[in-house]
Amino acid sequence: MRHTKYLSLLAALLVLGTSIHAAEAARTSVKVGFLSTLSGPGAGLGVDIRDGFNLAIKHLNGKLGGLTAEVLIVDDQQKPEVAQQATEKFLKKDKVDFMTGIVFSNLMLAVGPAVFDNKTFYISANAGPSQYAGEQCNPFFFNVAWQNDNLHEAVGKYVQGKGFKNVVLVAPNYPGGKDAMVGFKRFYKGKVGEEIYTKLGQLDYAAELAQIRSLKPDAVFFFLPGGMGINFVKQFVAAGLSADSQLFAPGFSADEDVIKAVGAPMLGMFNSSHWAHDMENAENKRFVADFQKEYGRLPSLYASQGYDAALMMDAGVRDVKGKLDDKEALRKALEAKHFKSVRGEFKFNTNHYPVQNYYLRVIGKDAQGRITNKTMGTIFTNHADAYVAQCKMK
Amino acid sequence: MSDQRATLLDVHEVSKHFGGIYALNAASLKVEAGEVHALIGPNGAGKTTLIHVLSGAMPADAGRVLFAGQDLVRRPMHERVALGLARSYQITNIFPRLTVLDNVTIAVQARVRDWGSSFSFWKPFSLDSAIVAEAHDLLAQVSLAGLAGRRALQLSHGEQRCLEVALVLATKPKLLLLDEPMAGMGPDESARMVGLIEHLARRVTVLLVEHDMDAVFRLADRISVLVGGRIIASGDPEAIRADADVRRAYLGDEG
Amino acid sequence: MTQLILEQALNGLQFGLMLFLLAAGLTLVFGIMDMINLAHGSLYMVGAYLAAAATQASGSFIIGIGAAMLGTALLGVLIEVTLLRRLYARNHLAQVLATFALILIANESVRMIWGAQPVLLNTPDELSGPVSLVGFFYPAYRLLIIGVGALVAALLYVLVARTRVGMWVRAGASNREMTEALGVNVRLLFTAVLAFGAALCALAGALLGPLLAVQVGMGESILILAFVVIVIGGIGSIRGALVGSLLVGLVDTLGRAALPSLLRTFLSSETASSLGPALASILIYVLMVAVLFWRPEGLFPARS
Amino acid sequence: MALYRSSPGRRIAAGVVLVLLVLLPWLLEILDQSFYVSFASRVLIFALAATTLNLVIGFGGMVSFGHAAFFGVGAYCVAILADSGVLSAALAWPLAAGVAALLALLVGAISLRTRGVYFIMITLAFAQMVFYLVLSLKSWGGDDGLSLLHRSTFGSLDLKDDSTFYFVVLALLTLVLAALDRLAHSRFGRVIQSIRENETRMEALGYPVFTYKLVCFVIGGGLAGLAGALLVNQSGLASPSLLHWMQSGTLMVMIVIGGVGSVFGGVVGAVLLLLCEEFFVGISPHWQIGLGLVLLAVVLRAPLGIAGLFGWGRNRE
Repeated sequence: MRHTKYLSLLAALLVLGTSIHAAEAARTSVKVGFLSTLSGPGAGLGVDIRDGFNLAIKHLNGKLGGLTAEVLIVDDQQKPEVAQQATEKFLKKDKVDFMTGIVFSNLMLAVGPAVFDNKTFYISANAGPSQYAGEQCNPFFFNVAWQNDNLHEAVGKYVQGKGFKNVVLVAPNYPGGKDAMVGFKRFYKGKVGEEIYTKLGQLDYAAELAQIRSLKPDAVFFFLPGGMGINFVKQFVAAGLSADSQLFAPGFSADEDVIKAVGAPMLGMFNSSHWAHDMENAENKRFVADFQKEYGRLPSLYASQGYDAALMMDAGVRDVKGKLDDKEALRKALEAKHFKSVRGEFKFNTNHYPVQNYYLRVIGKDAQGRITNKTMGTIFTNHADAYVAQCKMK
Repeated sequence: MSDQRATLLDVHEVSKHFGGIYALNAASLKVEAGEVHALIGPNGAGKTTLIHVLSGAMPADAGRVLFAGQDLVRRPMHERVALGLARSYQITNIFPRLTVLDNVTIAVQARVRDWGSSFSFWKPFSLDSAIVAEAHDLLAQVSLAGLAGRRALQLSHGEQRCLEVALVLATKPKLLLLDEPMAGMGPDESARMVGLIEHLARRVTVLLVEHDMDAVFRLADRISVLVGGRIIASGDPEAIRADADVRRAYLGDEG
Repeated sequence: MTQLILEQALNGLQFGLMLFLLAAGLTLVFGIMDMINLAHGSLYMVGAYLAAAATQASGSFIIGIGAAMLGTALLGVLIEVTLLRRLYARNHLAQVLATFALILIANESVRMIWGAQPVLLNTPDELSGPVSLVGFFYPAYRLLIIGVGALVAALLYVLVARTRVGMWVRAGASNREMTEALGVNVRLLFTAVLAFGAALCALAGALLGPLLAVQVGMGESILILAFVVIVIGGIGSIRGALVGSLLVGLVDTLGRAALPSLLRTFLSSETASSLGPALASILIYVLMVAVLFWRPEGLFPARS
Repeated sequence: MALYRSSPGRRIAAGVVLVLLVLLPWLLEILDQSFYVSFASRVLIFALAATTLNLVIGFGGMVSFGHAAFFGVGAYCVAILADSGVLSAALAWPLAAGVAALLALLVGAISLRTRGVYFIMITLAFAQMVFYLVLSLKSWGGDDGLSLLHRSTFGSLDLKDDSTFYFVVLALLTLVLAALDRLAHSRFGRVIQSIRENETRMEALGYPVFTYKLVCFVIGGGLAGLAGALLVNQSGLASPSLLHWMQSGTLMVMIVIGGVGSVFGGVVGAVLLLLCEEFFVGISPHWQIGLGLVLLAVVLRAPLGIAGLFGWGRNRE
């Protein structure tokens, strides 16, 4: 039968094609599996993390801790099953030393178990689910950005302090969205008009906006990363709601990617972040300047997180002198955090999440007339997440 | 002989309408066991509709159909076949892409009760030699014995009609509903079909719908005339030939 | 409360009319040629991309829409002449597969040309604000979409019901062989219908572009809804497509809006808001199965 | 298409391929490519799923556009059972197949009353309902899917071991293929193939056509559920995308590439498609254009054509 002939031919090809990769070099290189959302409405975030990460590698002359950096980049399409398959390949076929890049917490939770089982270090440059901060904390998981709740807690505190009385909350229905609501409410004690959960990836908010209109809140807090936030703000303004309700968001929904797409309607919006492009430290200045030179746009907080993730790996590998197979030593090195973050000082808590400051930013025009974020002040100093007590790190 | 005949099929005031148009309007008809009963009528008289209603392809709107004493009205097609009612189609209806033998074996297999159920998933069919033997026997009866290995679509039109008759016979019917078996045939093929029906008539009751009047008058023991959805006359060929209504309504039109 | 229902109904109307733009072409192609064209959704996607590109290049949304409609219509003709034409005589499985292949090709081509990230299409500045309706504000742009959708629906009705070409189309949908026998060039007619359907797809894509995101895969989810619409309405019937579209648009939007609040009375907010929209989506398919069960030819069957 | 008859040559070829597949894990180990053992399991599982669809479409002549529903439901069954602590494969897998078969019974009983394109659409509609139902249930993971933290257990077999799991999958696939081959030659198989060829004639011959089609549909659905149960064990995730209509389309693509109405069609198609995906994705991210073109060529150029294989596609009166 002809089909069977093809079958055996392909089997032979399979064998040939893969044997080429088989020759494993001695430890002169570090392999990083970079899995991120590079297509669809969440793509902007993944692209920023990737570009930040790549810029760091460039600053490090293509090396991590002195070893040649091999970065394998795969798009997870924001689909759990794609993420999971790609992860399996990273772990079993490519045998990567680090993984990073995932944007969305639901994907993080989907691939986490496999990564940890394989004793591979995951340096999260974004997703910071409460699960991995608390009971499910893991020696192989580090978050170099924040715990999901943190930026929302900061907005909650600010909104509380400003005396708003009736707030409607909008977030996507996924772990990160839930963390956002919980985080906001931890520091905002006033009335919550409604908690509106939208579908992750939703783009048309007509129904939600009609609902908000009928609730007549004095403020609306929304956490909708990437394209979702862009559409929400545009439609919010188009529906005429901005006259009655003040918009608040964490930095995720008010960073350079959203500002660039929405433009003037963003002016005057307050938001929170652990980093800002106008922070005064040498590392940050270099990062922001080179990022603009390289990619022709201002970096977002996502880009800063990607940049820091690479710096963190670099420091870890250097500390263990390239002996990546000594997992215990590498973990200690990573916990020690011997790198200078673009956000300034921070340290890791026992659950491998940062303890750091959170700032208030406002969107305005800068000296060159660009619409961009401006740091206004500090909301939290050395703030830890709320789950660390539940973490019994082995 | 005709005196002792029992009624095999009793069609009582059957109606069927499509939208407001009556294809059958209280049509009544009795077919007696053992006879060849021809159903004639002008185009659009409702002949094929009646065959559809009898075979179960269409439900009747009103009326009653008794077959061998059983009420057929609510029964699905396959149960009617099991009772012994089989039909052929105006347009040849066989399995064109199967072999001639497979055509007949699948038909023989339909009589599930004789050799066990068709819900047999494991046993290879090739072991069912009894079915194959009967299929060969049927092919011989319709003079297709030599063509068993051909695909049905390779047969001539006349051969295909014969194959269809073999399919129908395979179900061992008591009553055969033949819908224009001679349609589209040349004279030679028609003659062959007439011979075949004559041969069949010795064993099976036949209800024949046909336009070929020569064939009808040669084959039929009795004839019913369907006009405008009603049976306007029933009787032996001579009586029908003589019937004034029939001449006016139907034969007259033919000239 | 009434104001909320009114606003949601307007949203449903807006969604329904956009669905209609897609369903109209689909139902005619399906009705006349008995052809399942899964690539119809891809025409919608291509239309949106062309609109975004042309708007960006020319700076005018109107020009963008025009260029998109023209370009997509041409693409439709190209596909029809080179491929679809060879599929009319084939069975549905072949049609499903060939047009499924077209989806793959279209998605990848678009990804090659415009990249994997969504392309932004902004509403024209004049339309980016709200307008005041009786007692409340409604986005001007959505109102425009409703207007355009209603206008197209009316035009299409006149075209199909009153003109000679429309008569051919209706005849073709109810009995193709007969129409051919009457001397109508069905081949040409079908190319024209496909081009017209493609242009409507592009219009929908361009109009929805600013509300959604112009991205790869945007055609697939809406395509299935369009199929639901035409099966509910009756394949080949423009009137059916309109009624089906509005029905699906309203059921989907009102269900999406009302069910979560309804469910919230006895479920947690999080559960309710995930259950609600999904139930609304399920409702659409239940509607379709029910229609097929009781009226197998849809609400307004084109074939007698 | 005539009734299916497998030639001795085809059986020998299948035997040779089987031997090669049995040796594959060792071969991959020698080449230090053990990762591909798991990948091979995945390919064989999709081969199984496609084979069950081939039973429904290729043998039964029912163009179902909702087969993914049964596939996905099987996967979810195992994941849900595992979530509540039931890990035994002997319990979970037959249950998954059973639930899928039950769903197929329900869907089939309603859908098989329609014909042609309406059948395609109504099966699609049911699959979409299942898809949205699963999306809506946060306790089953919603759009994140439900992770399977532990593979099923099967007596003393260690299914966590990729090679062991591979052999279990291979054994099940072989079993199903052998059974399908027997079925194709059995009375039942002849009946459903003849129904595919000429449904009205089969009715007139006295076959309860509806029942036969339904039984065929249910067998196909149930076995698809088994394939789903295996897949969730391989991938560790029951994801809603398994239920999506694009998944139904992909399974159709597999059987058309491999051969509709042939016992090994599903296997050949799944292997070709997944191998191409695996390799061409590395060569060009835009390999799907190539896939689309190949698919078009198969549809348009296949000597008999898919229409040739199915006379029933356009029997509009």
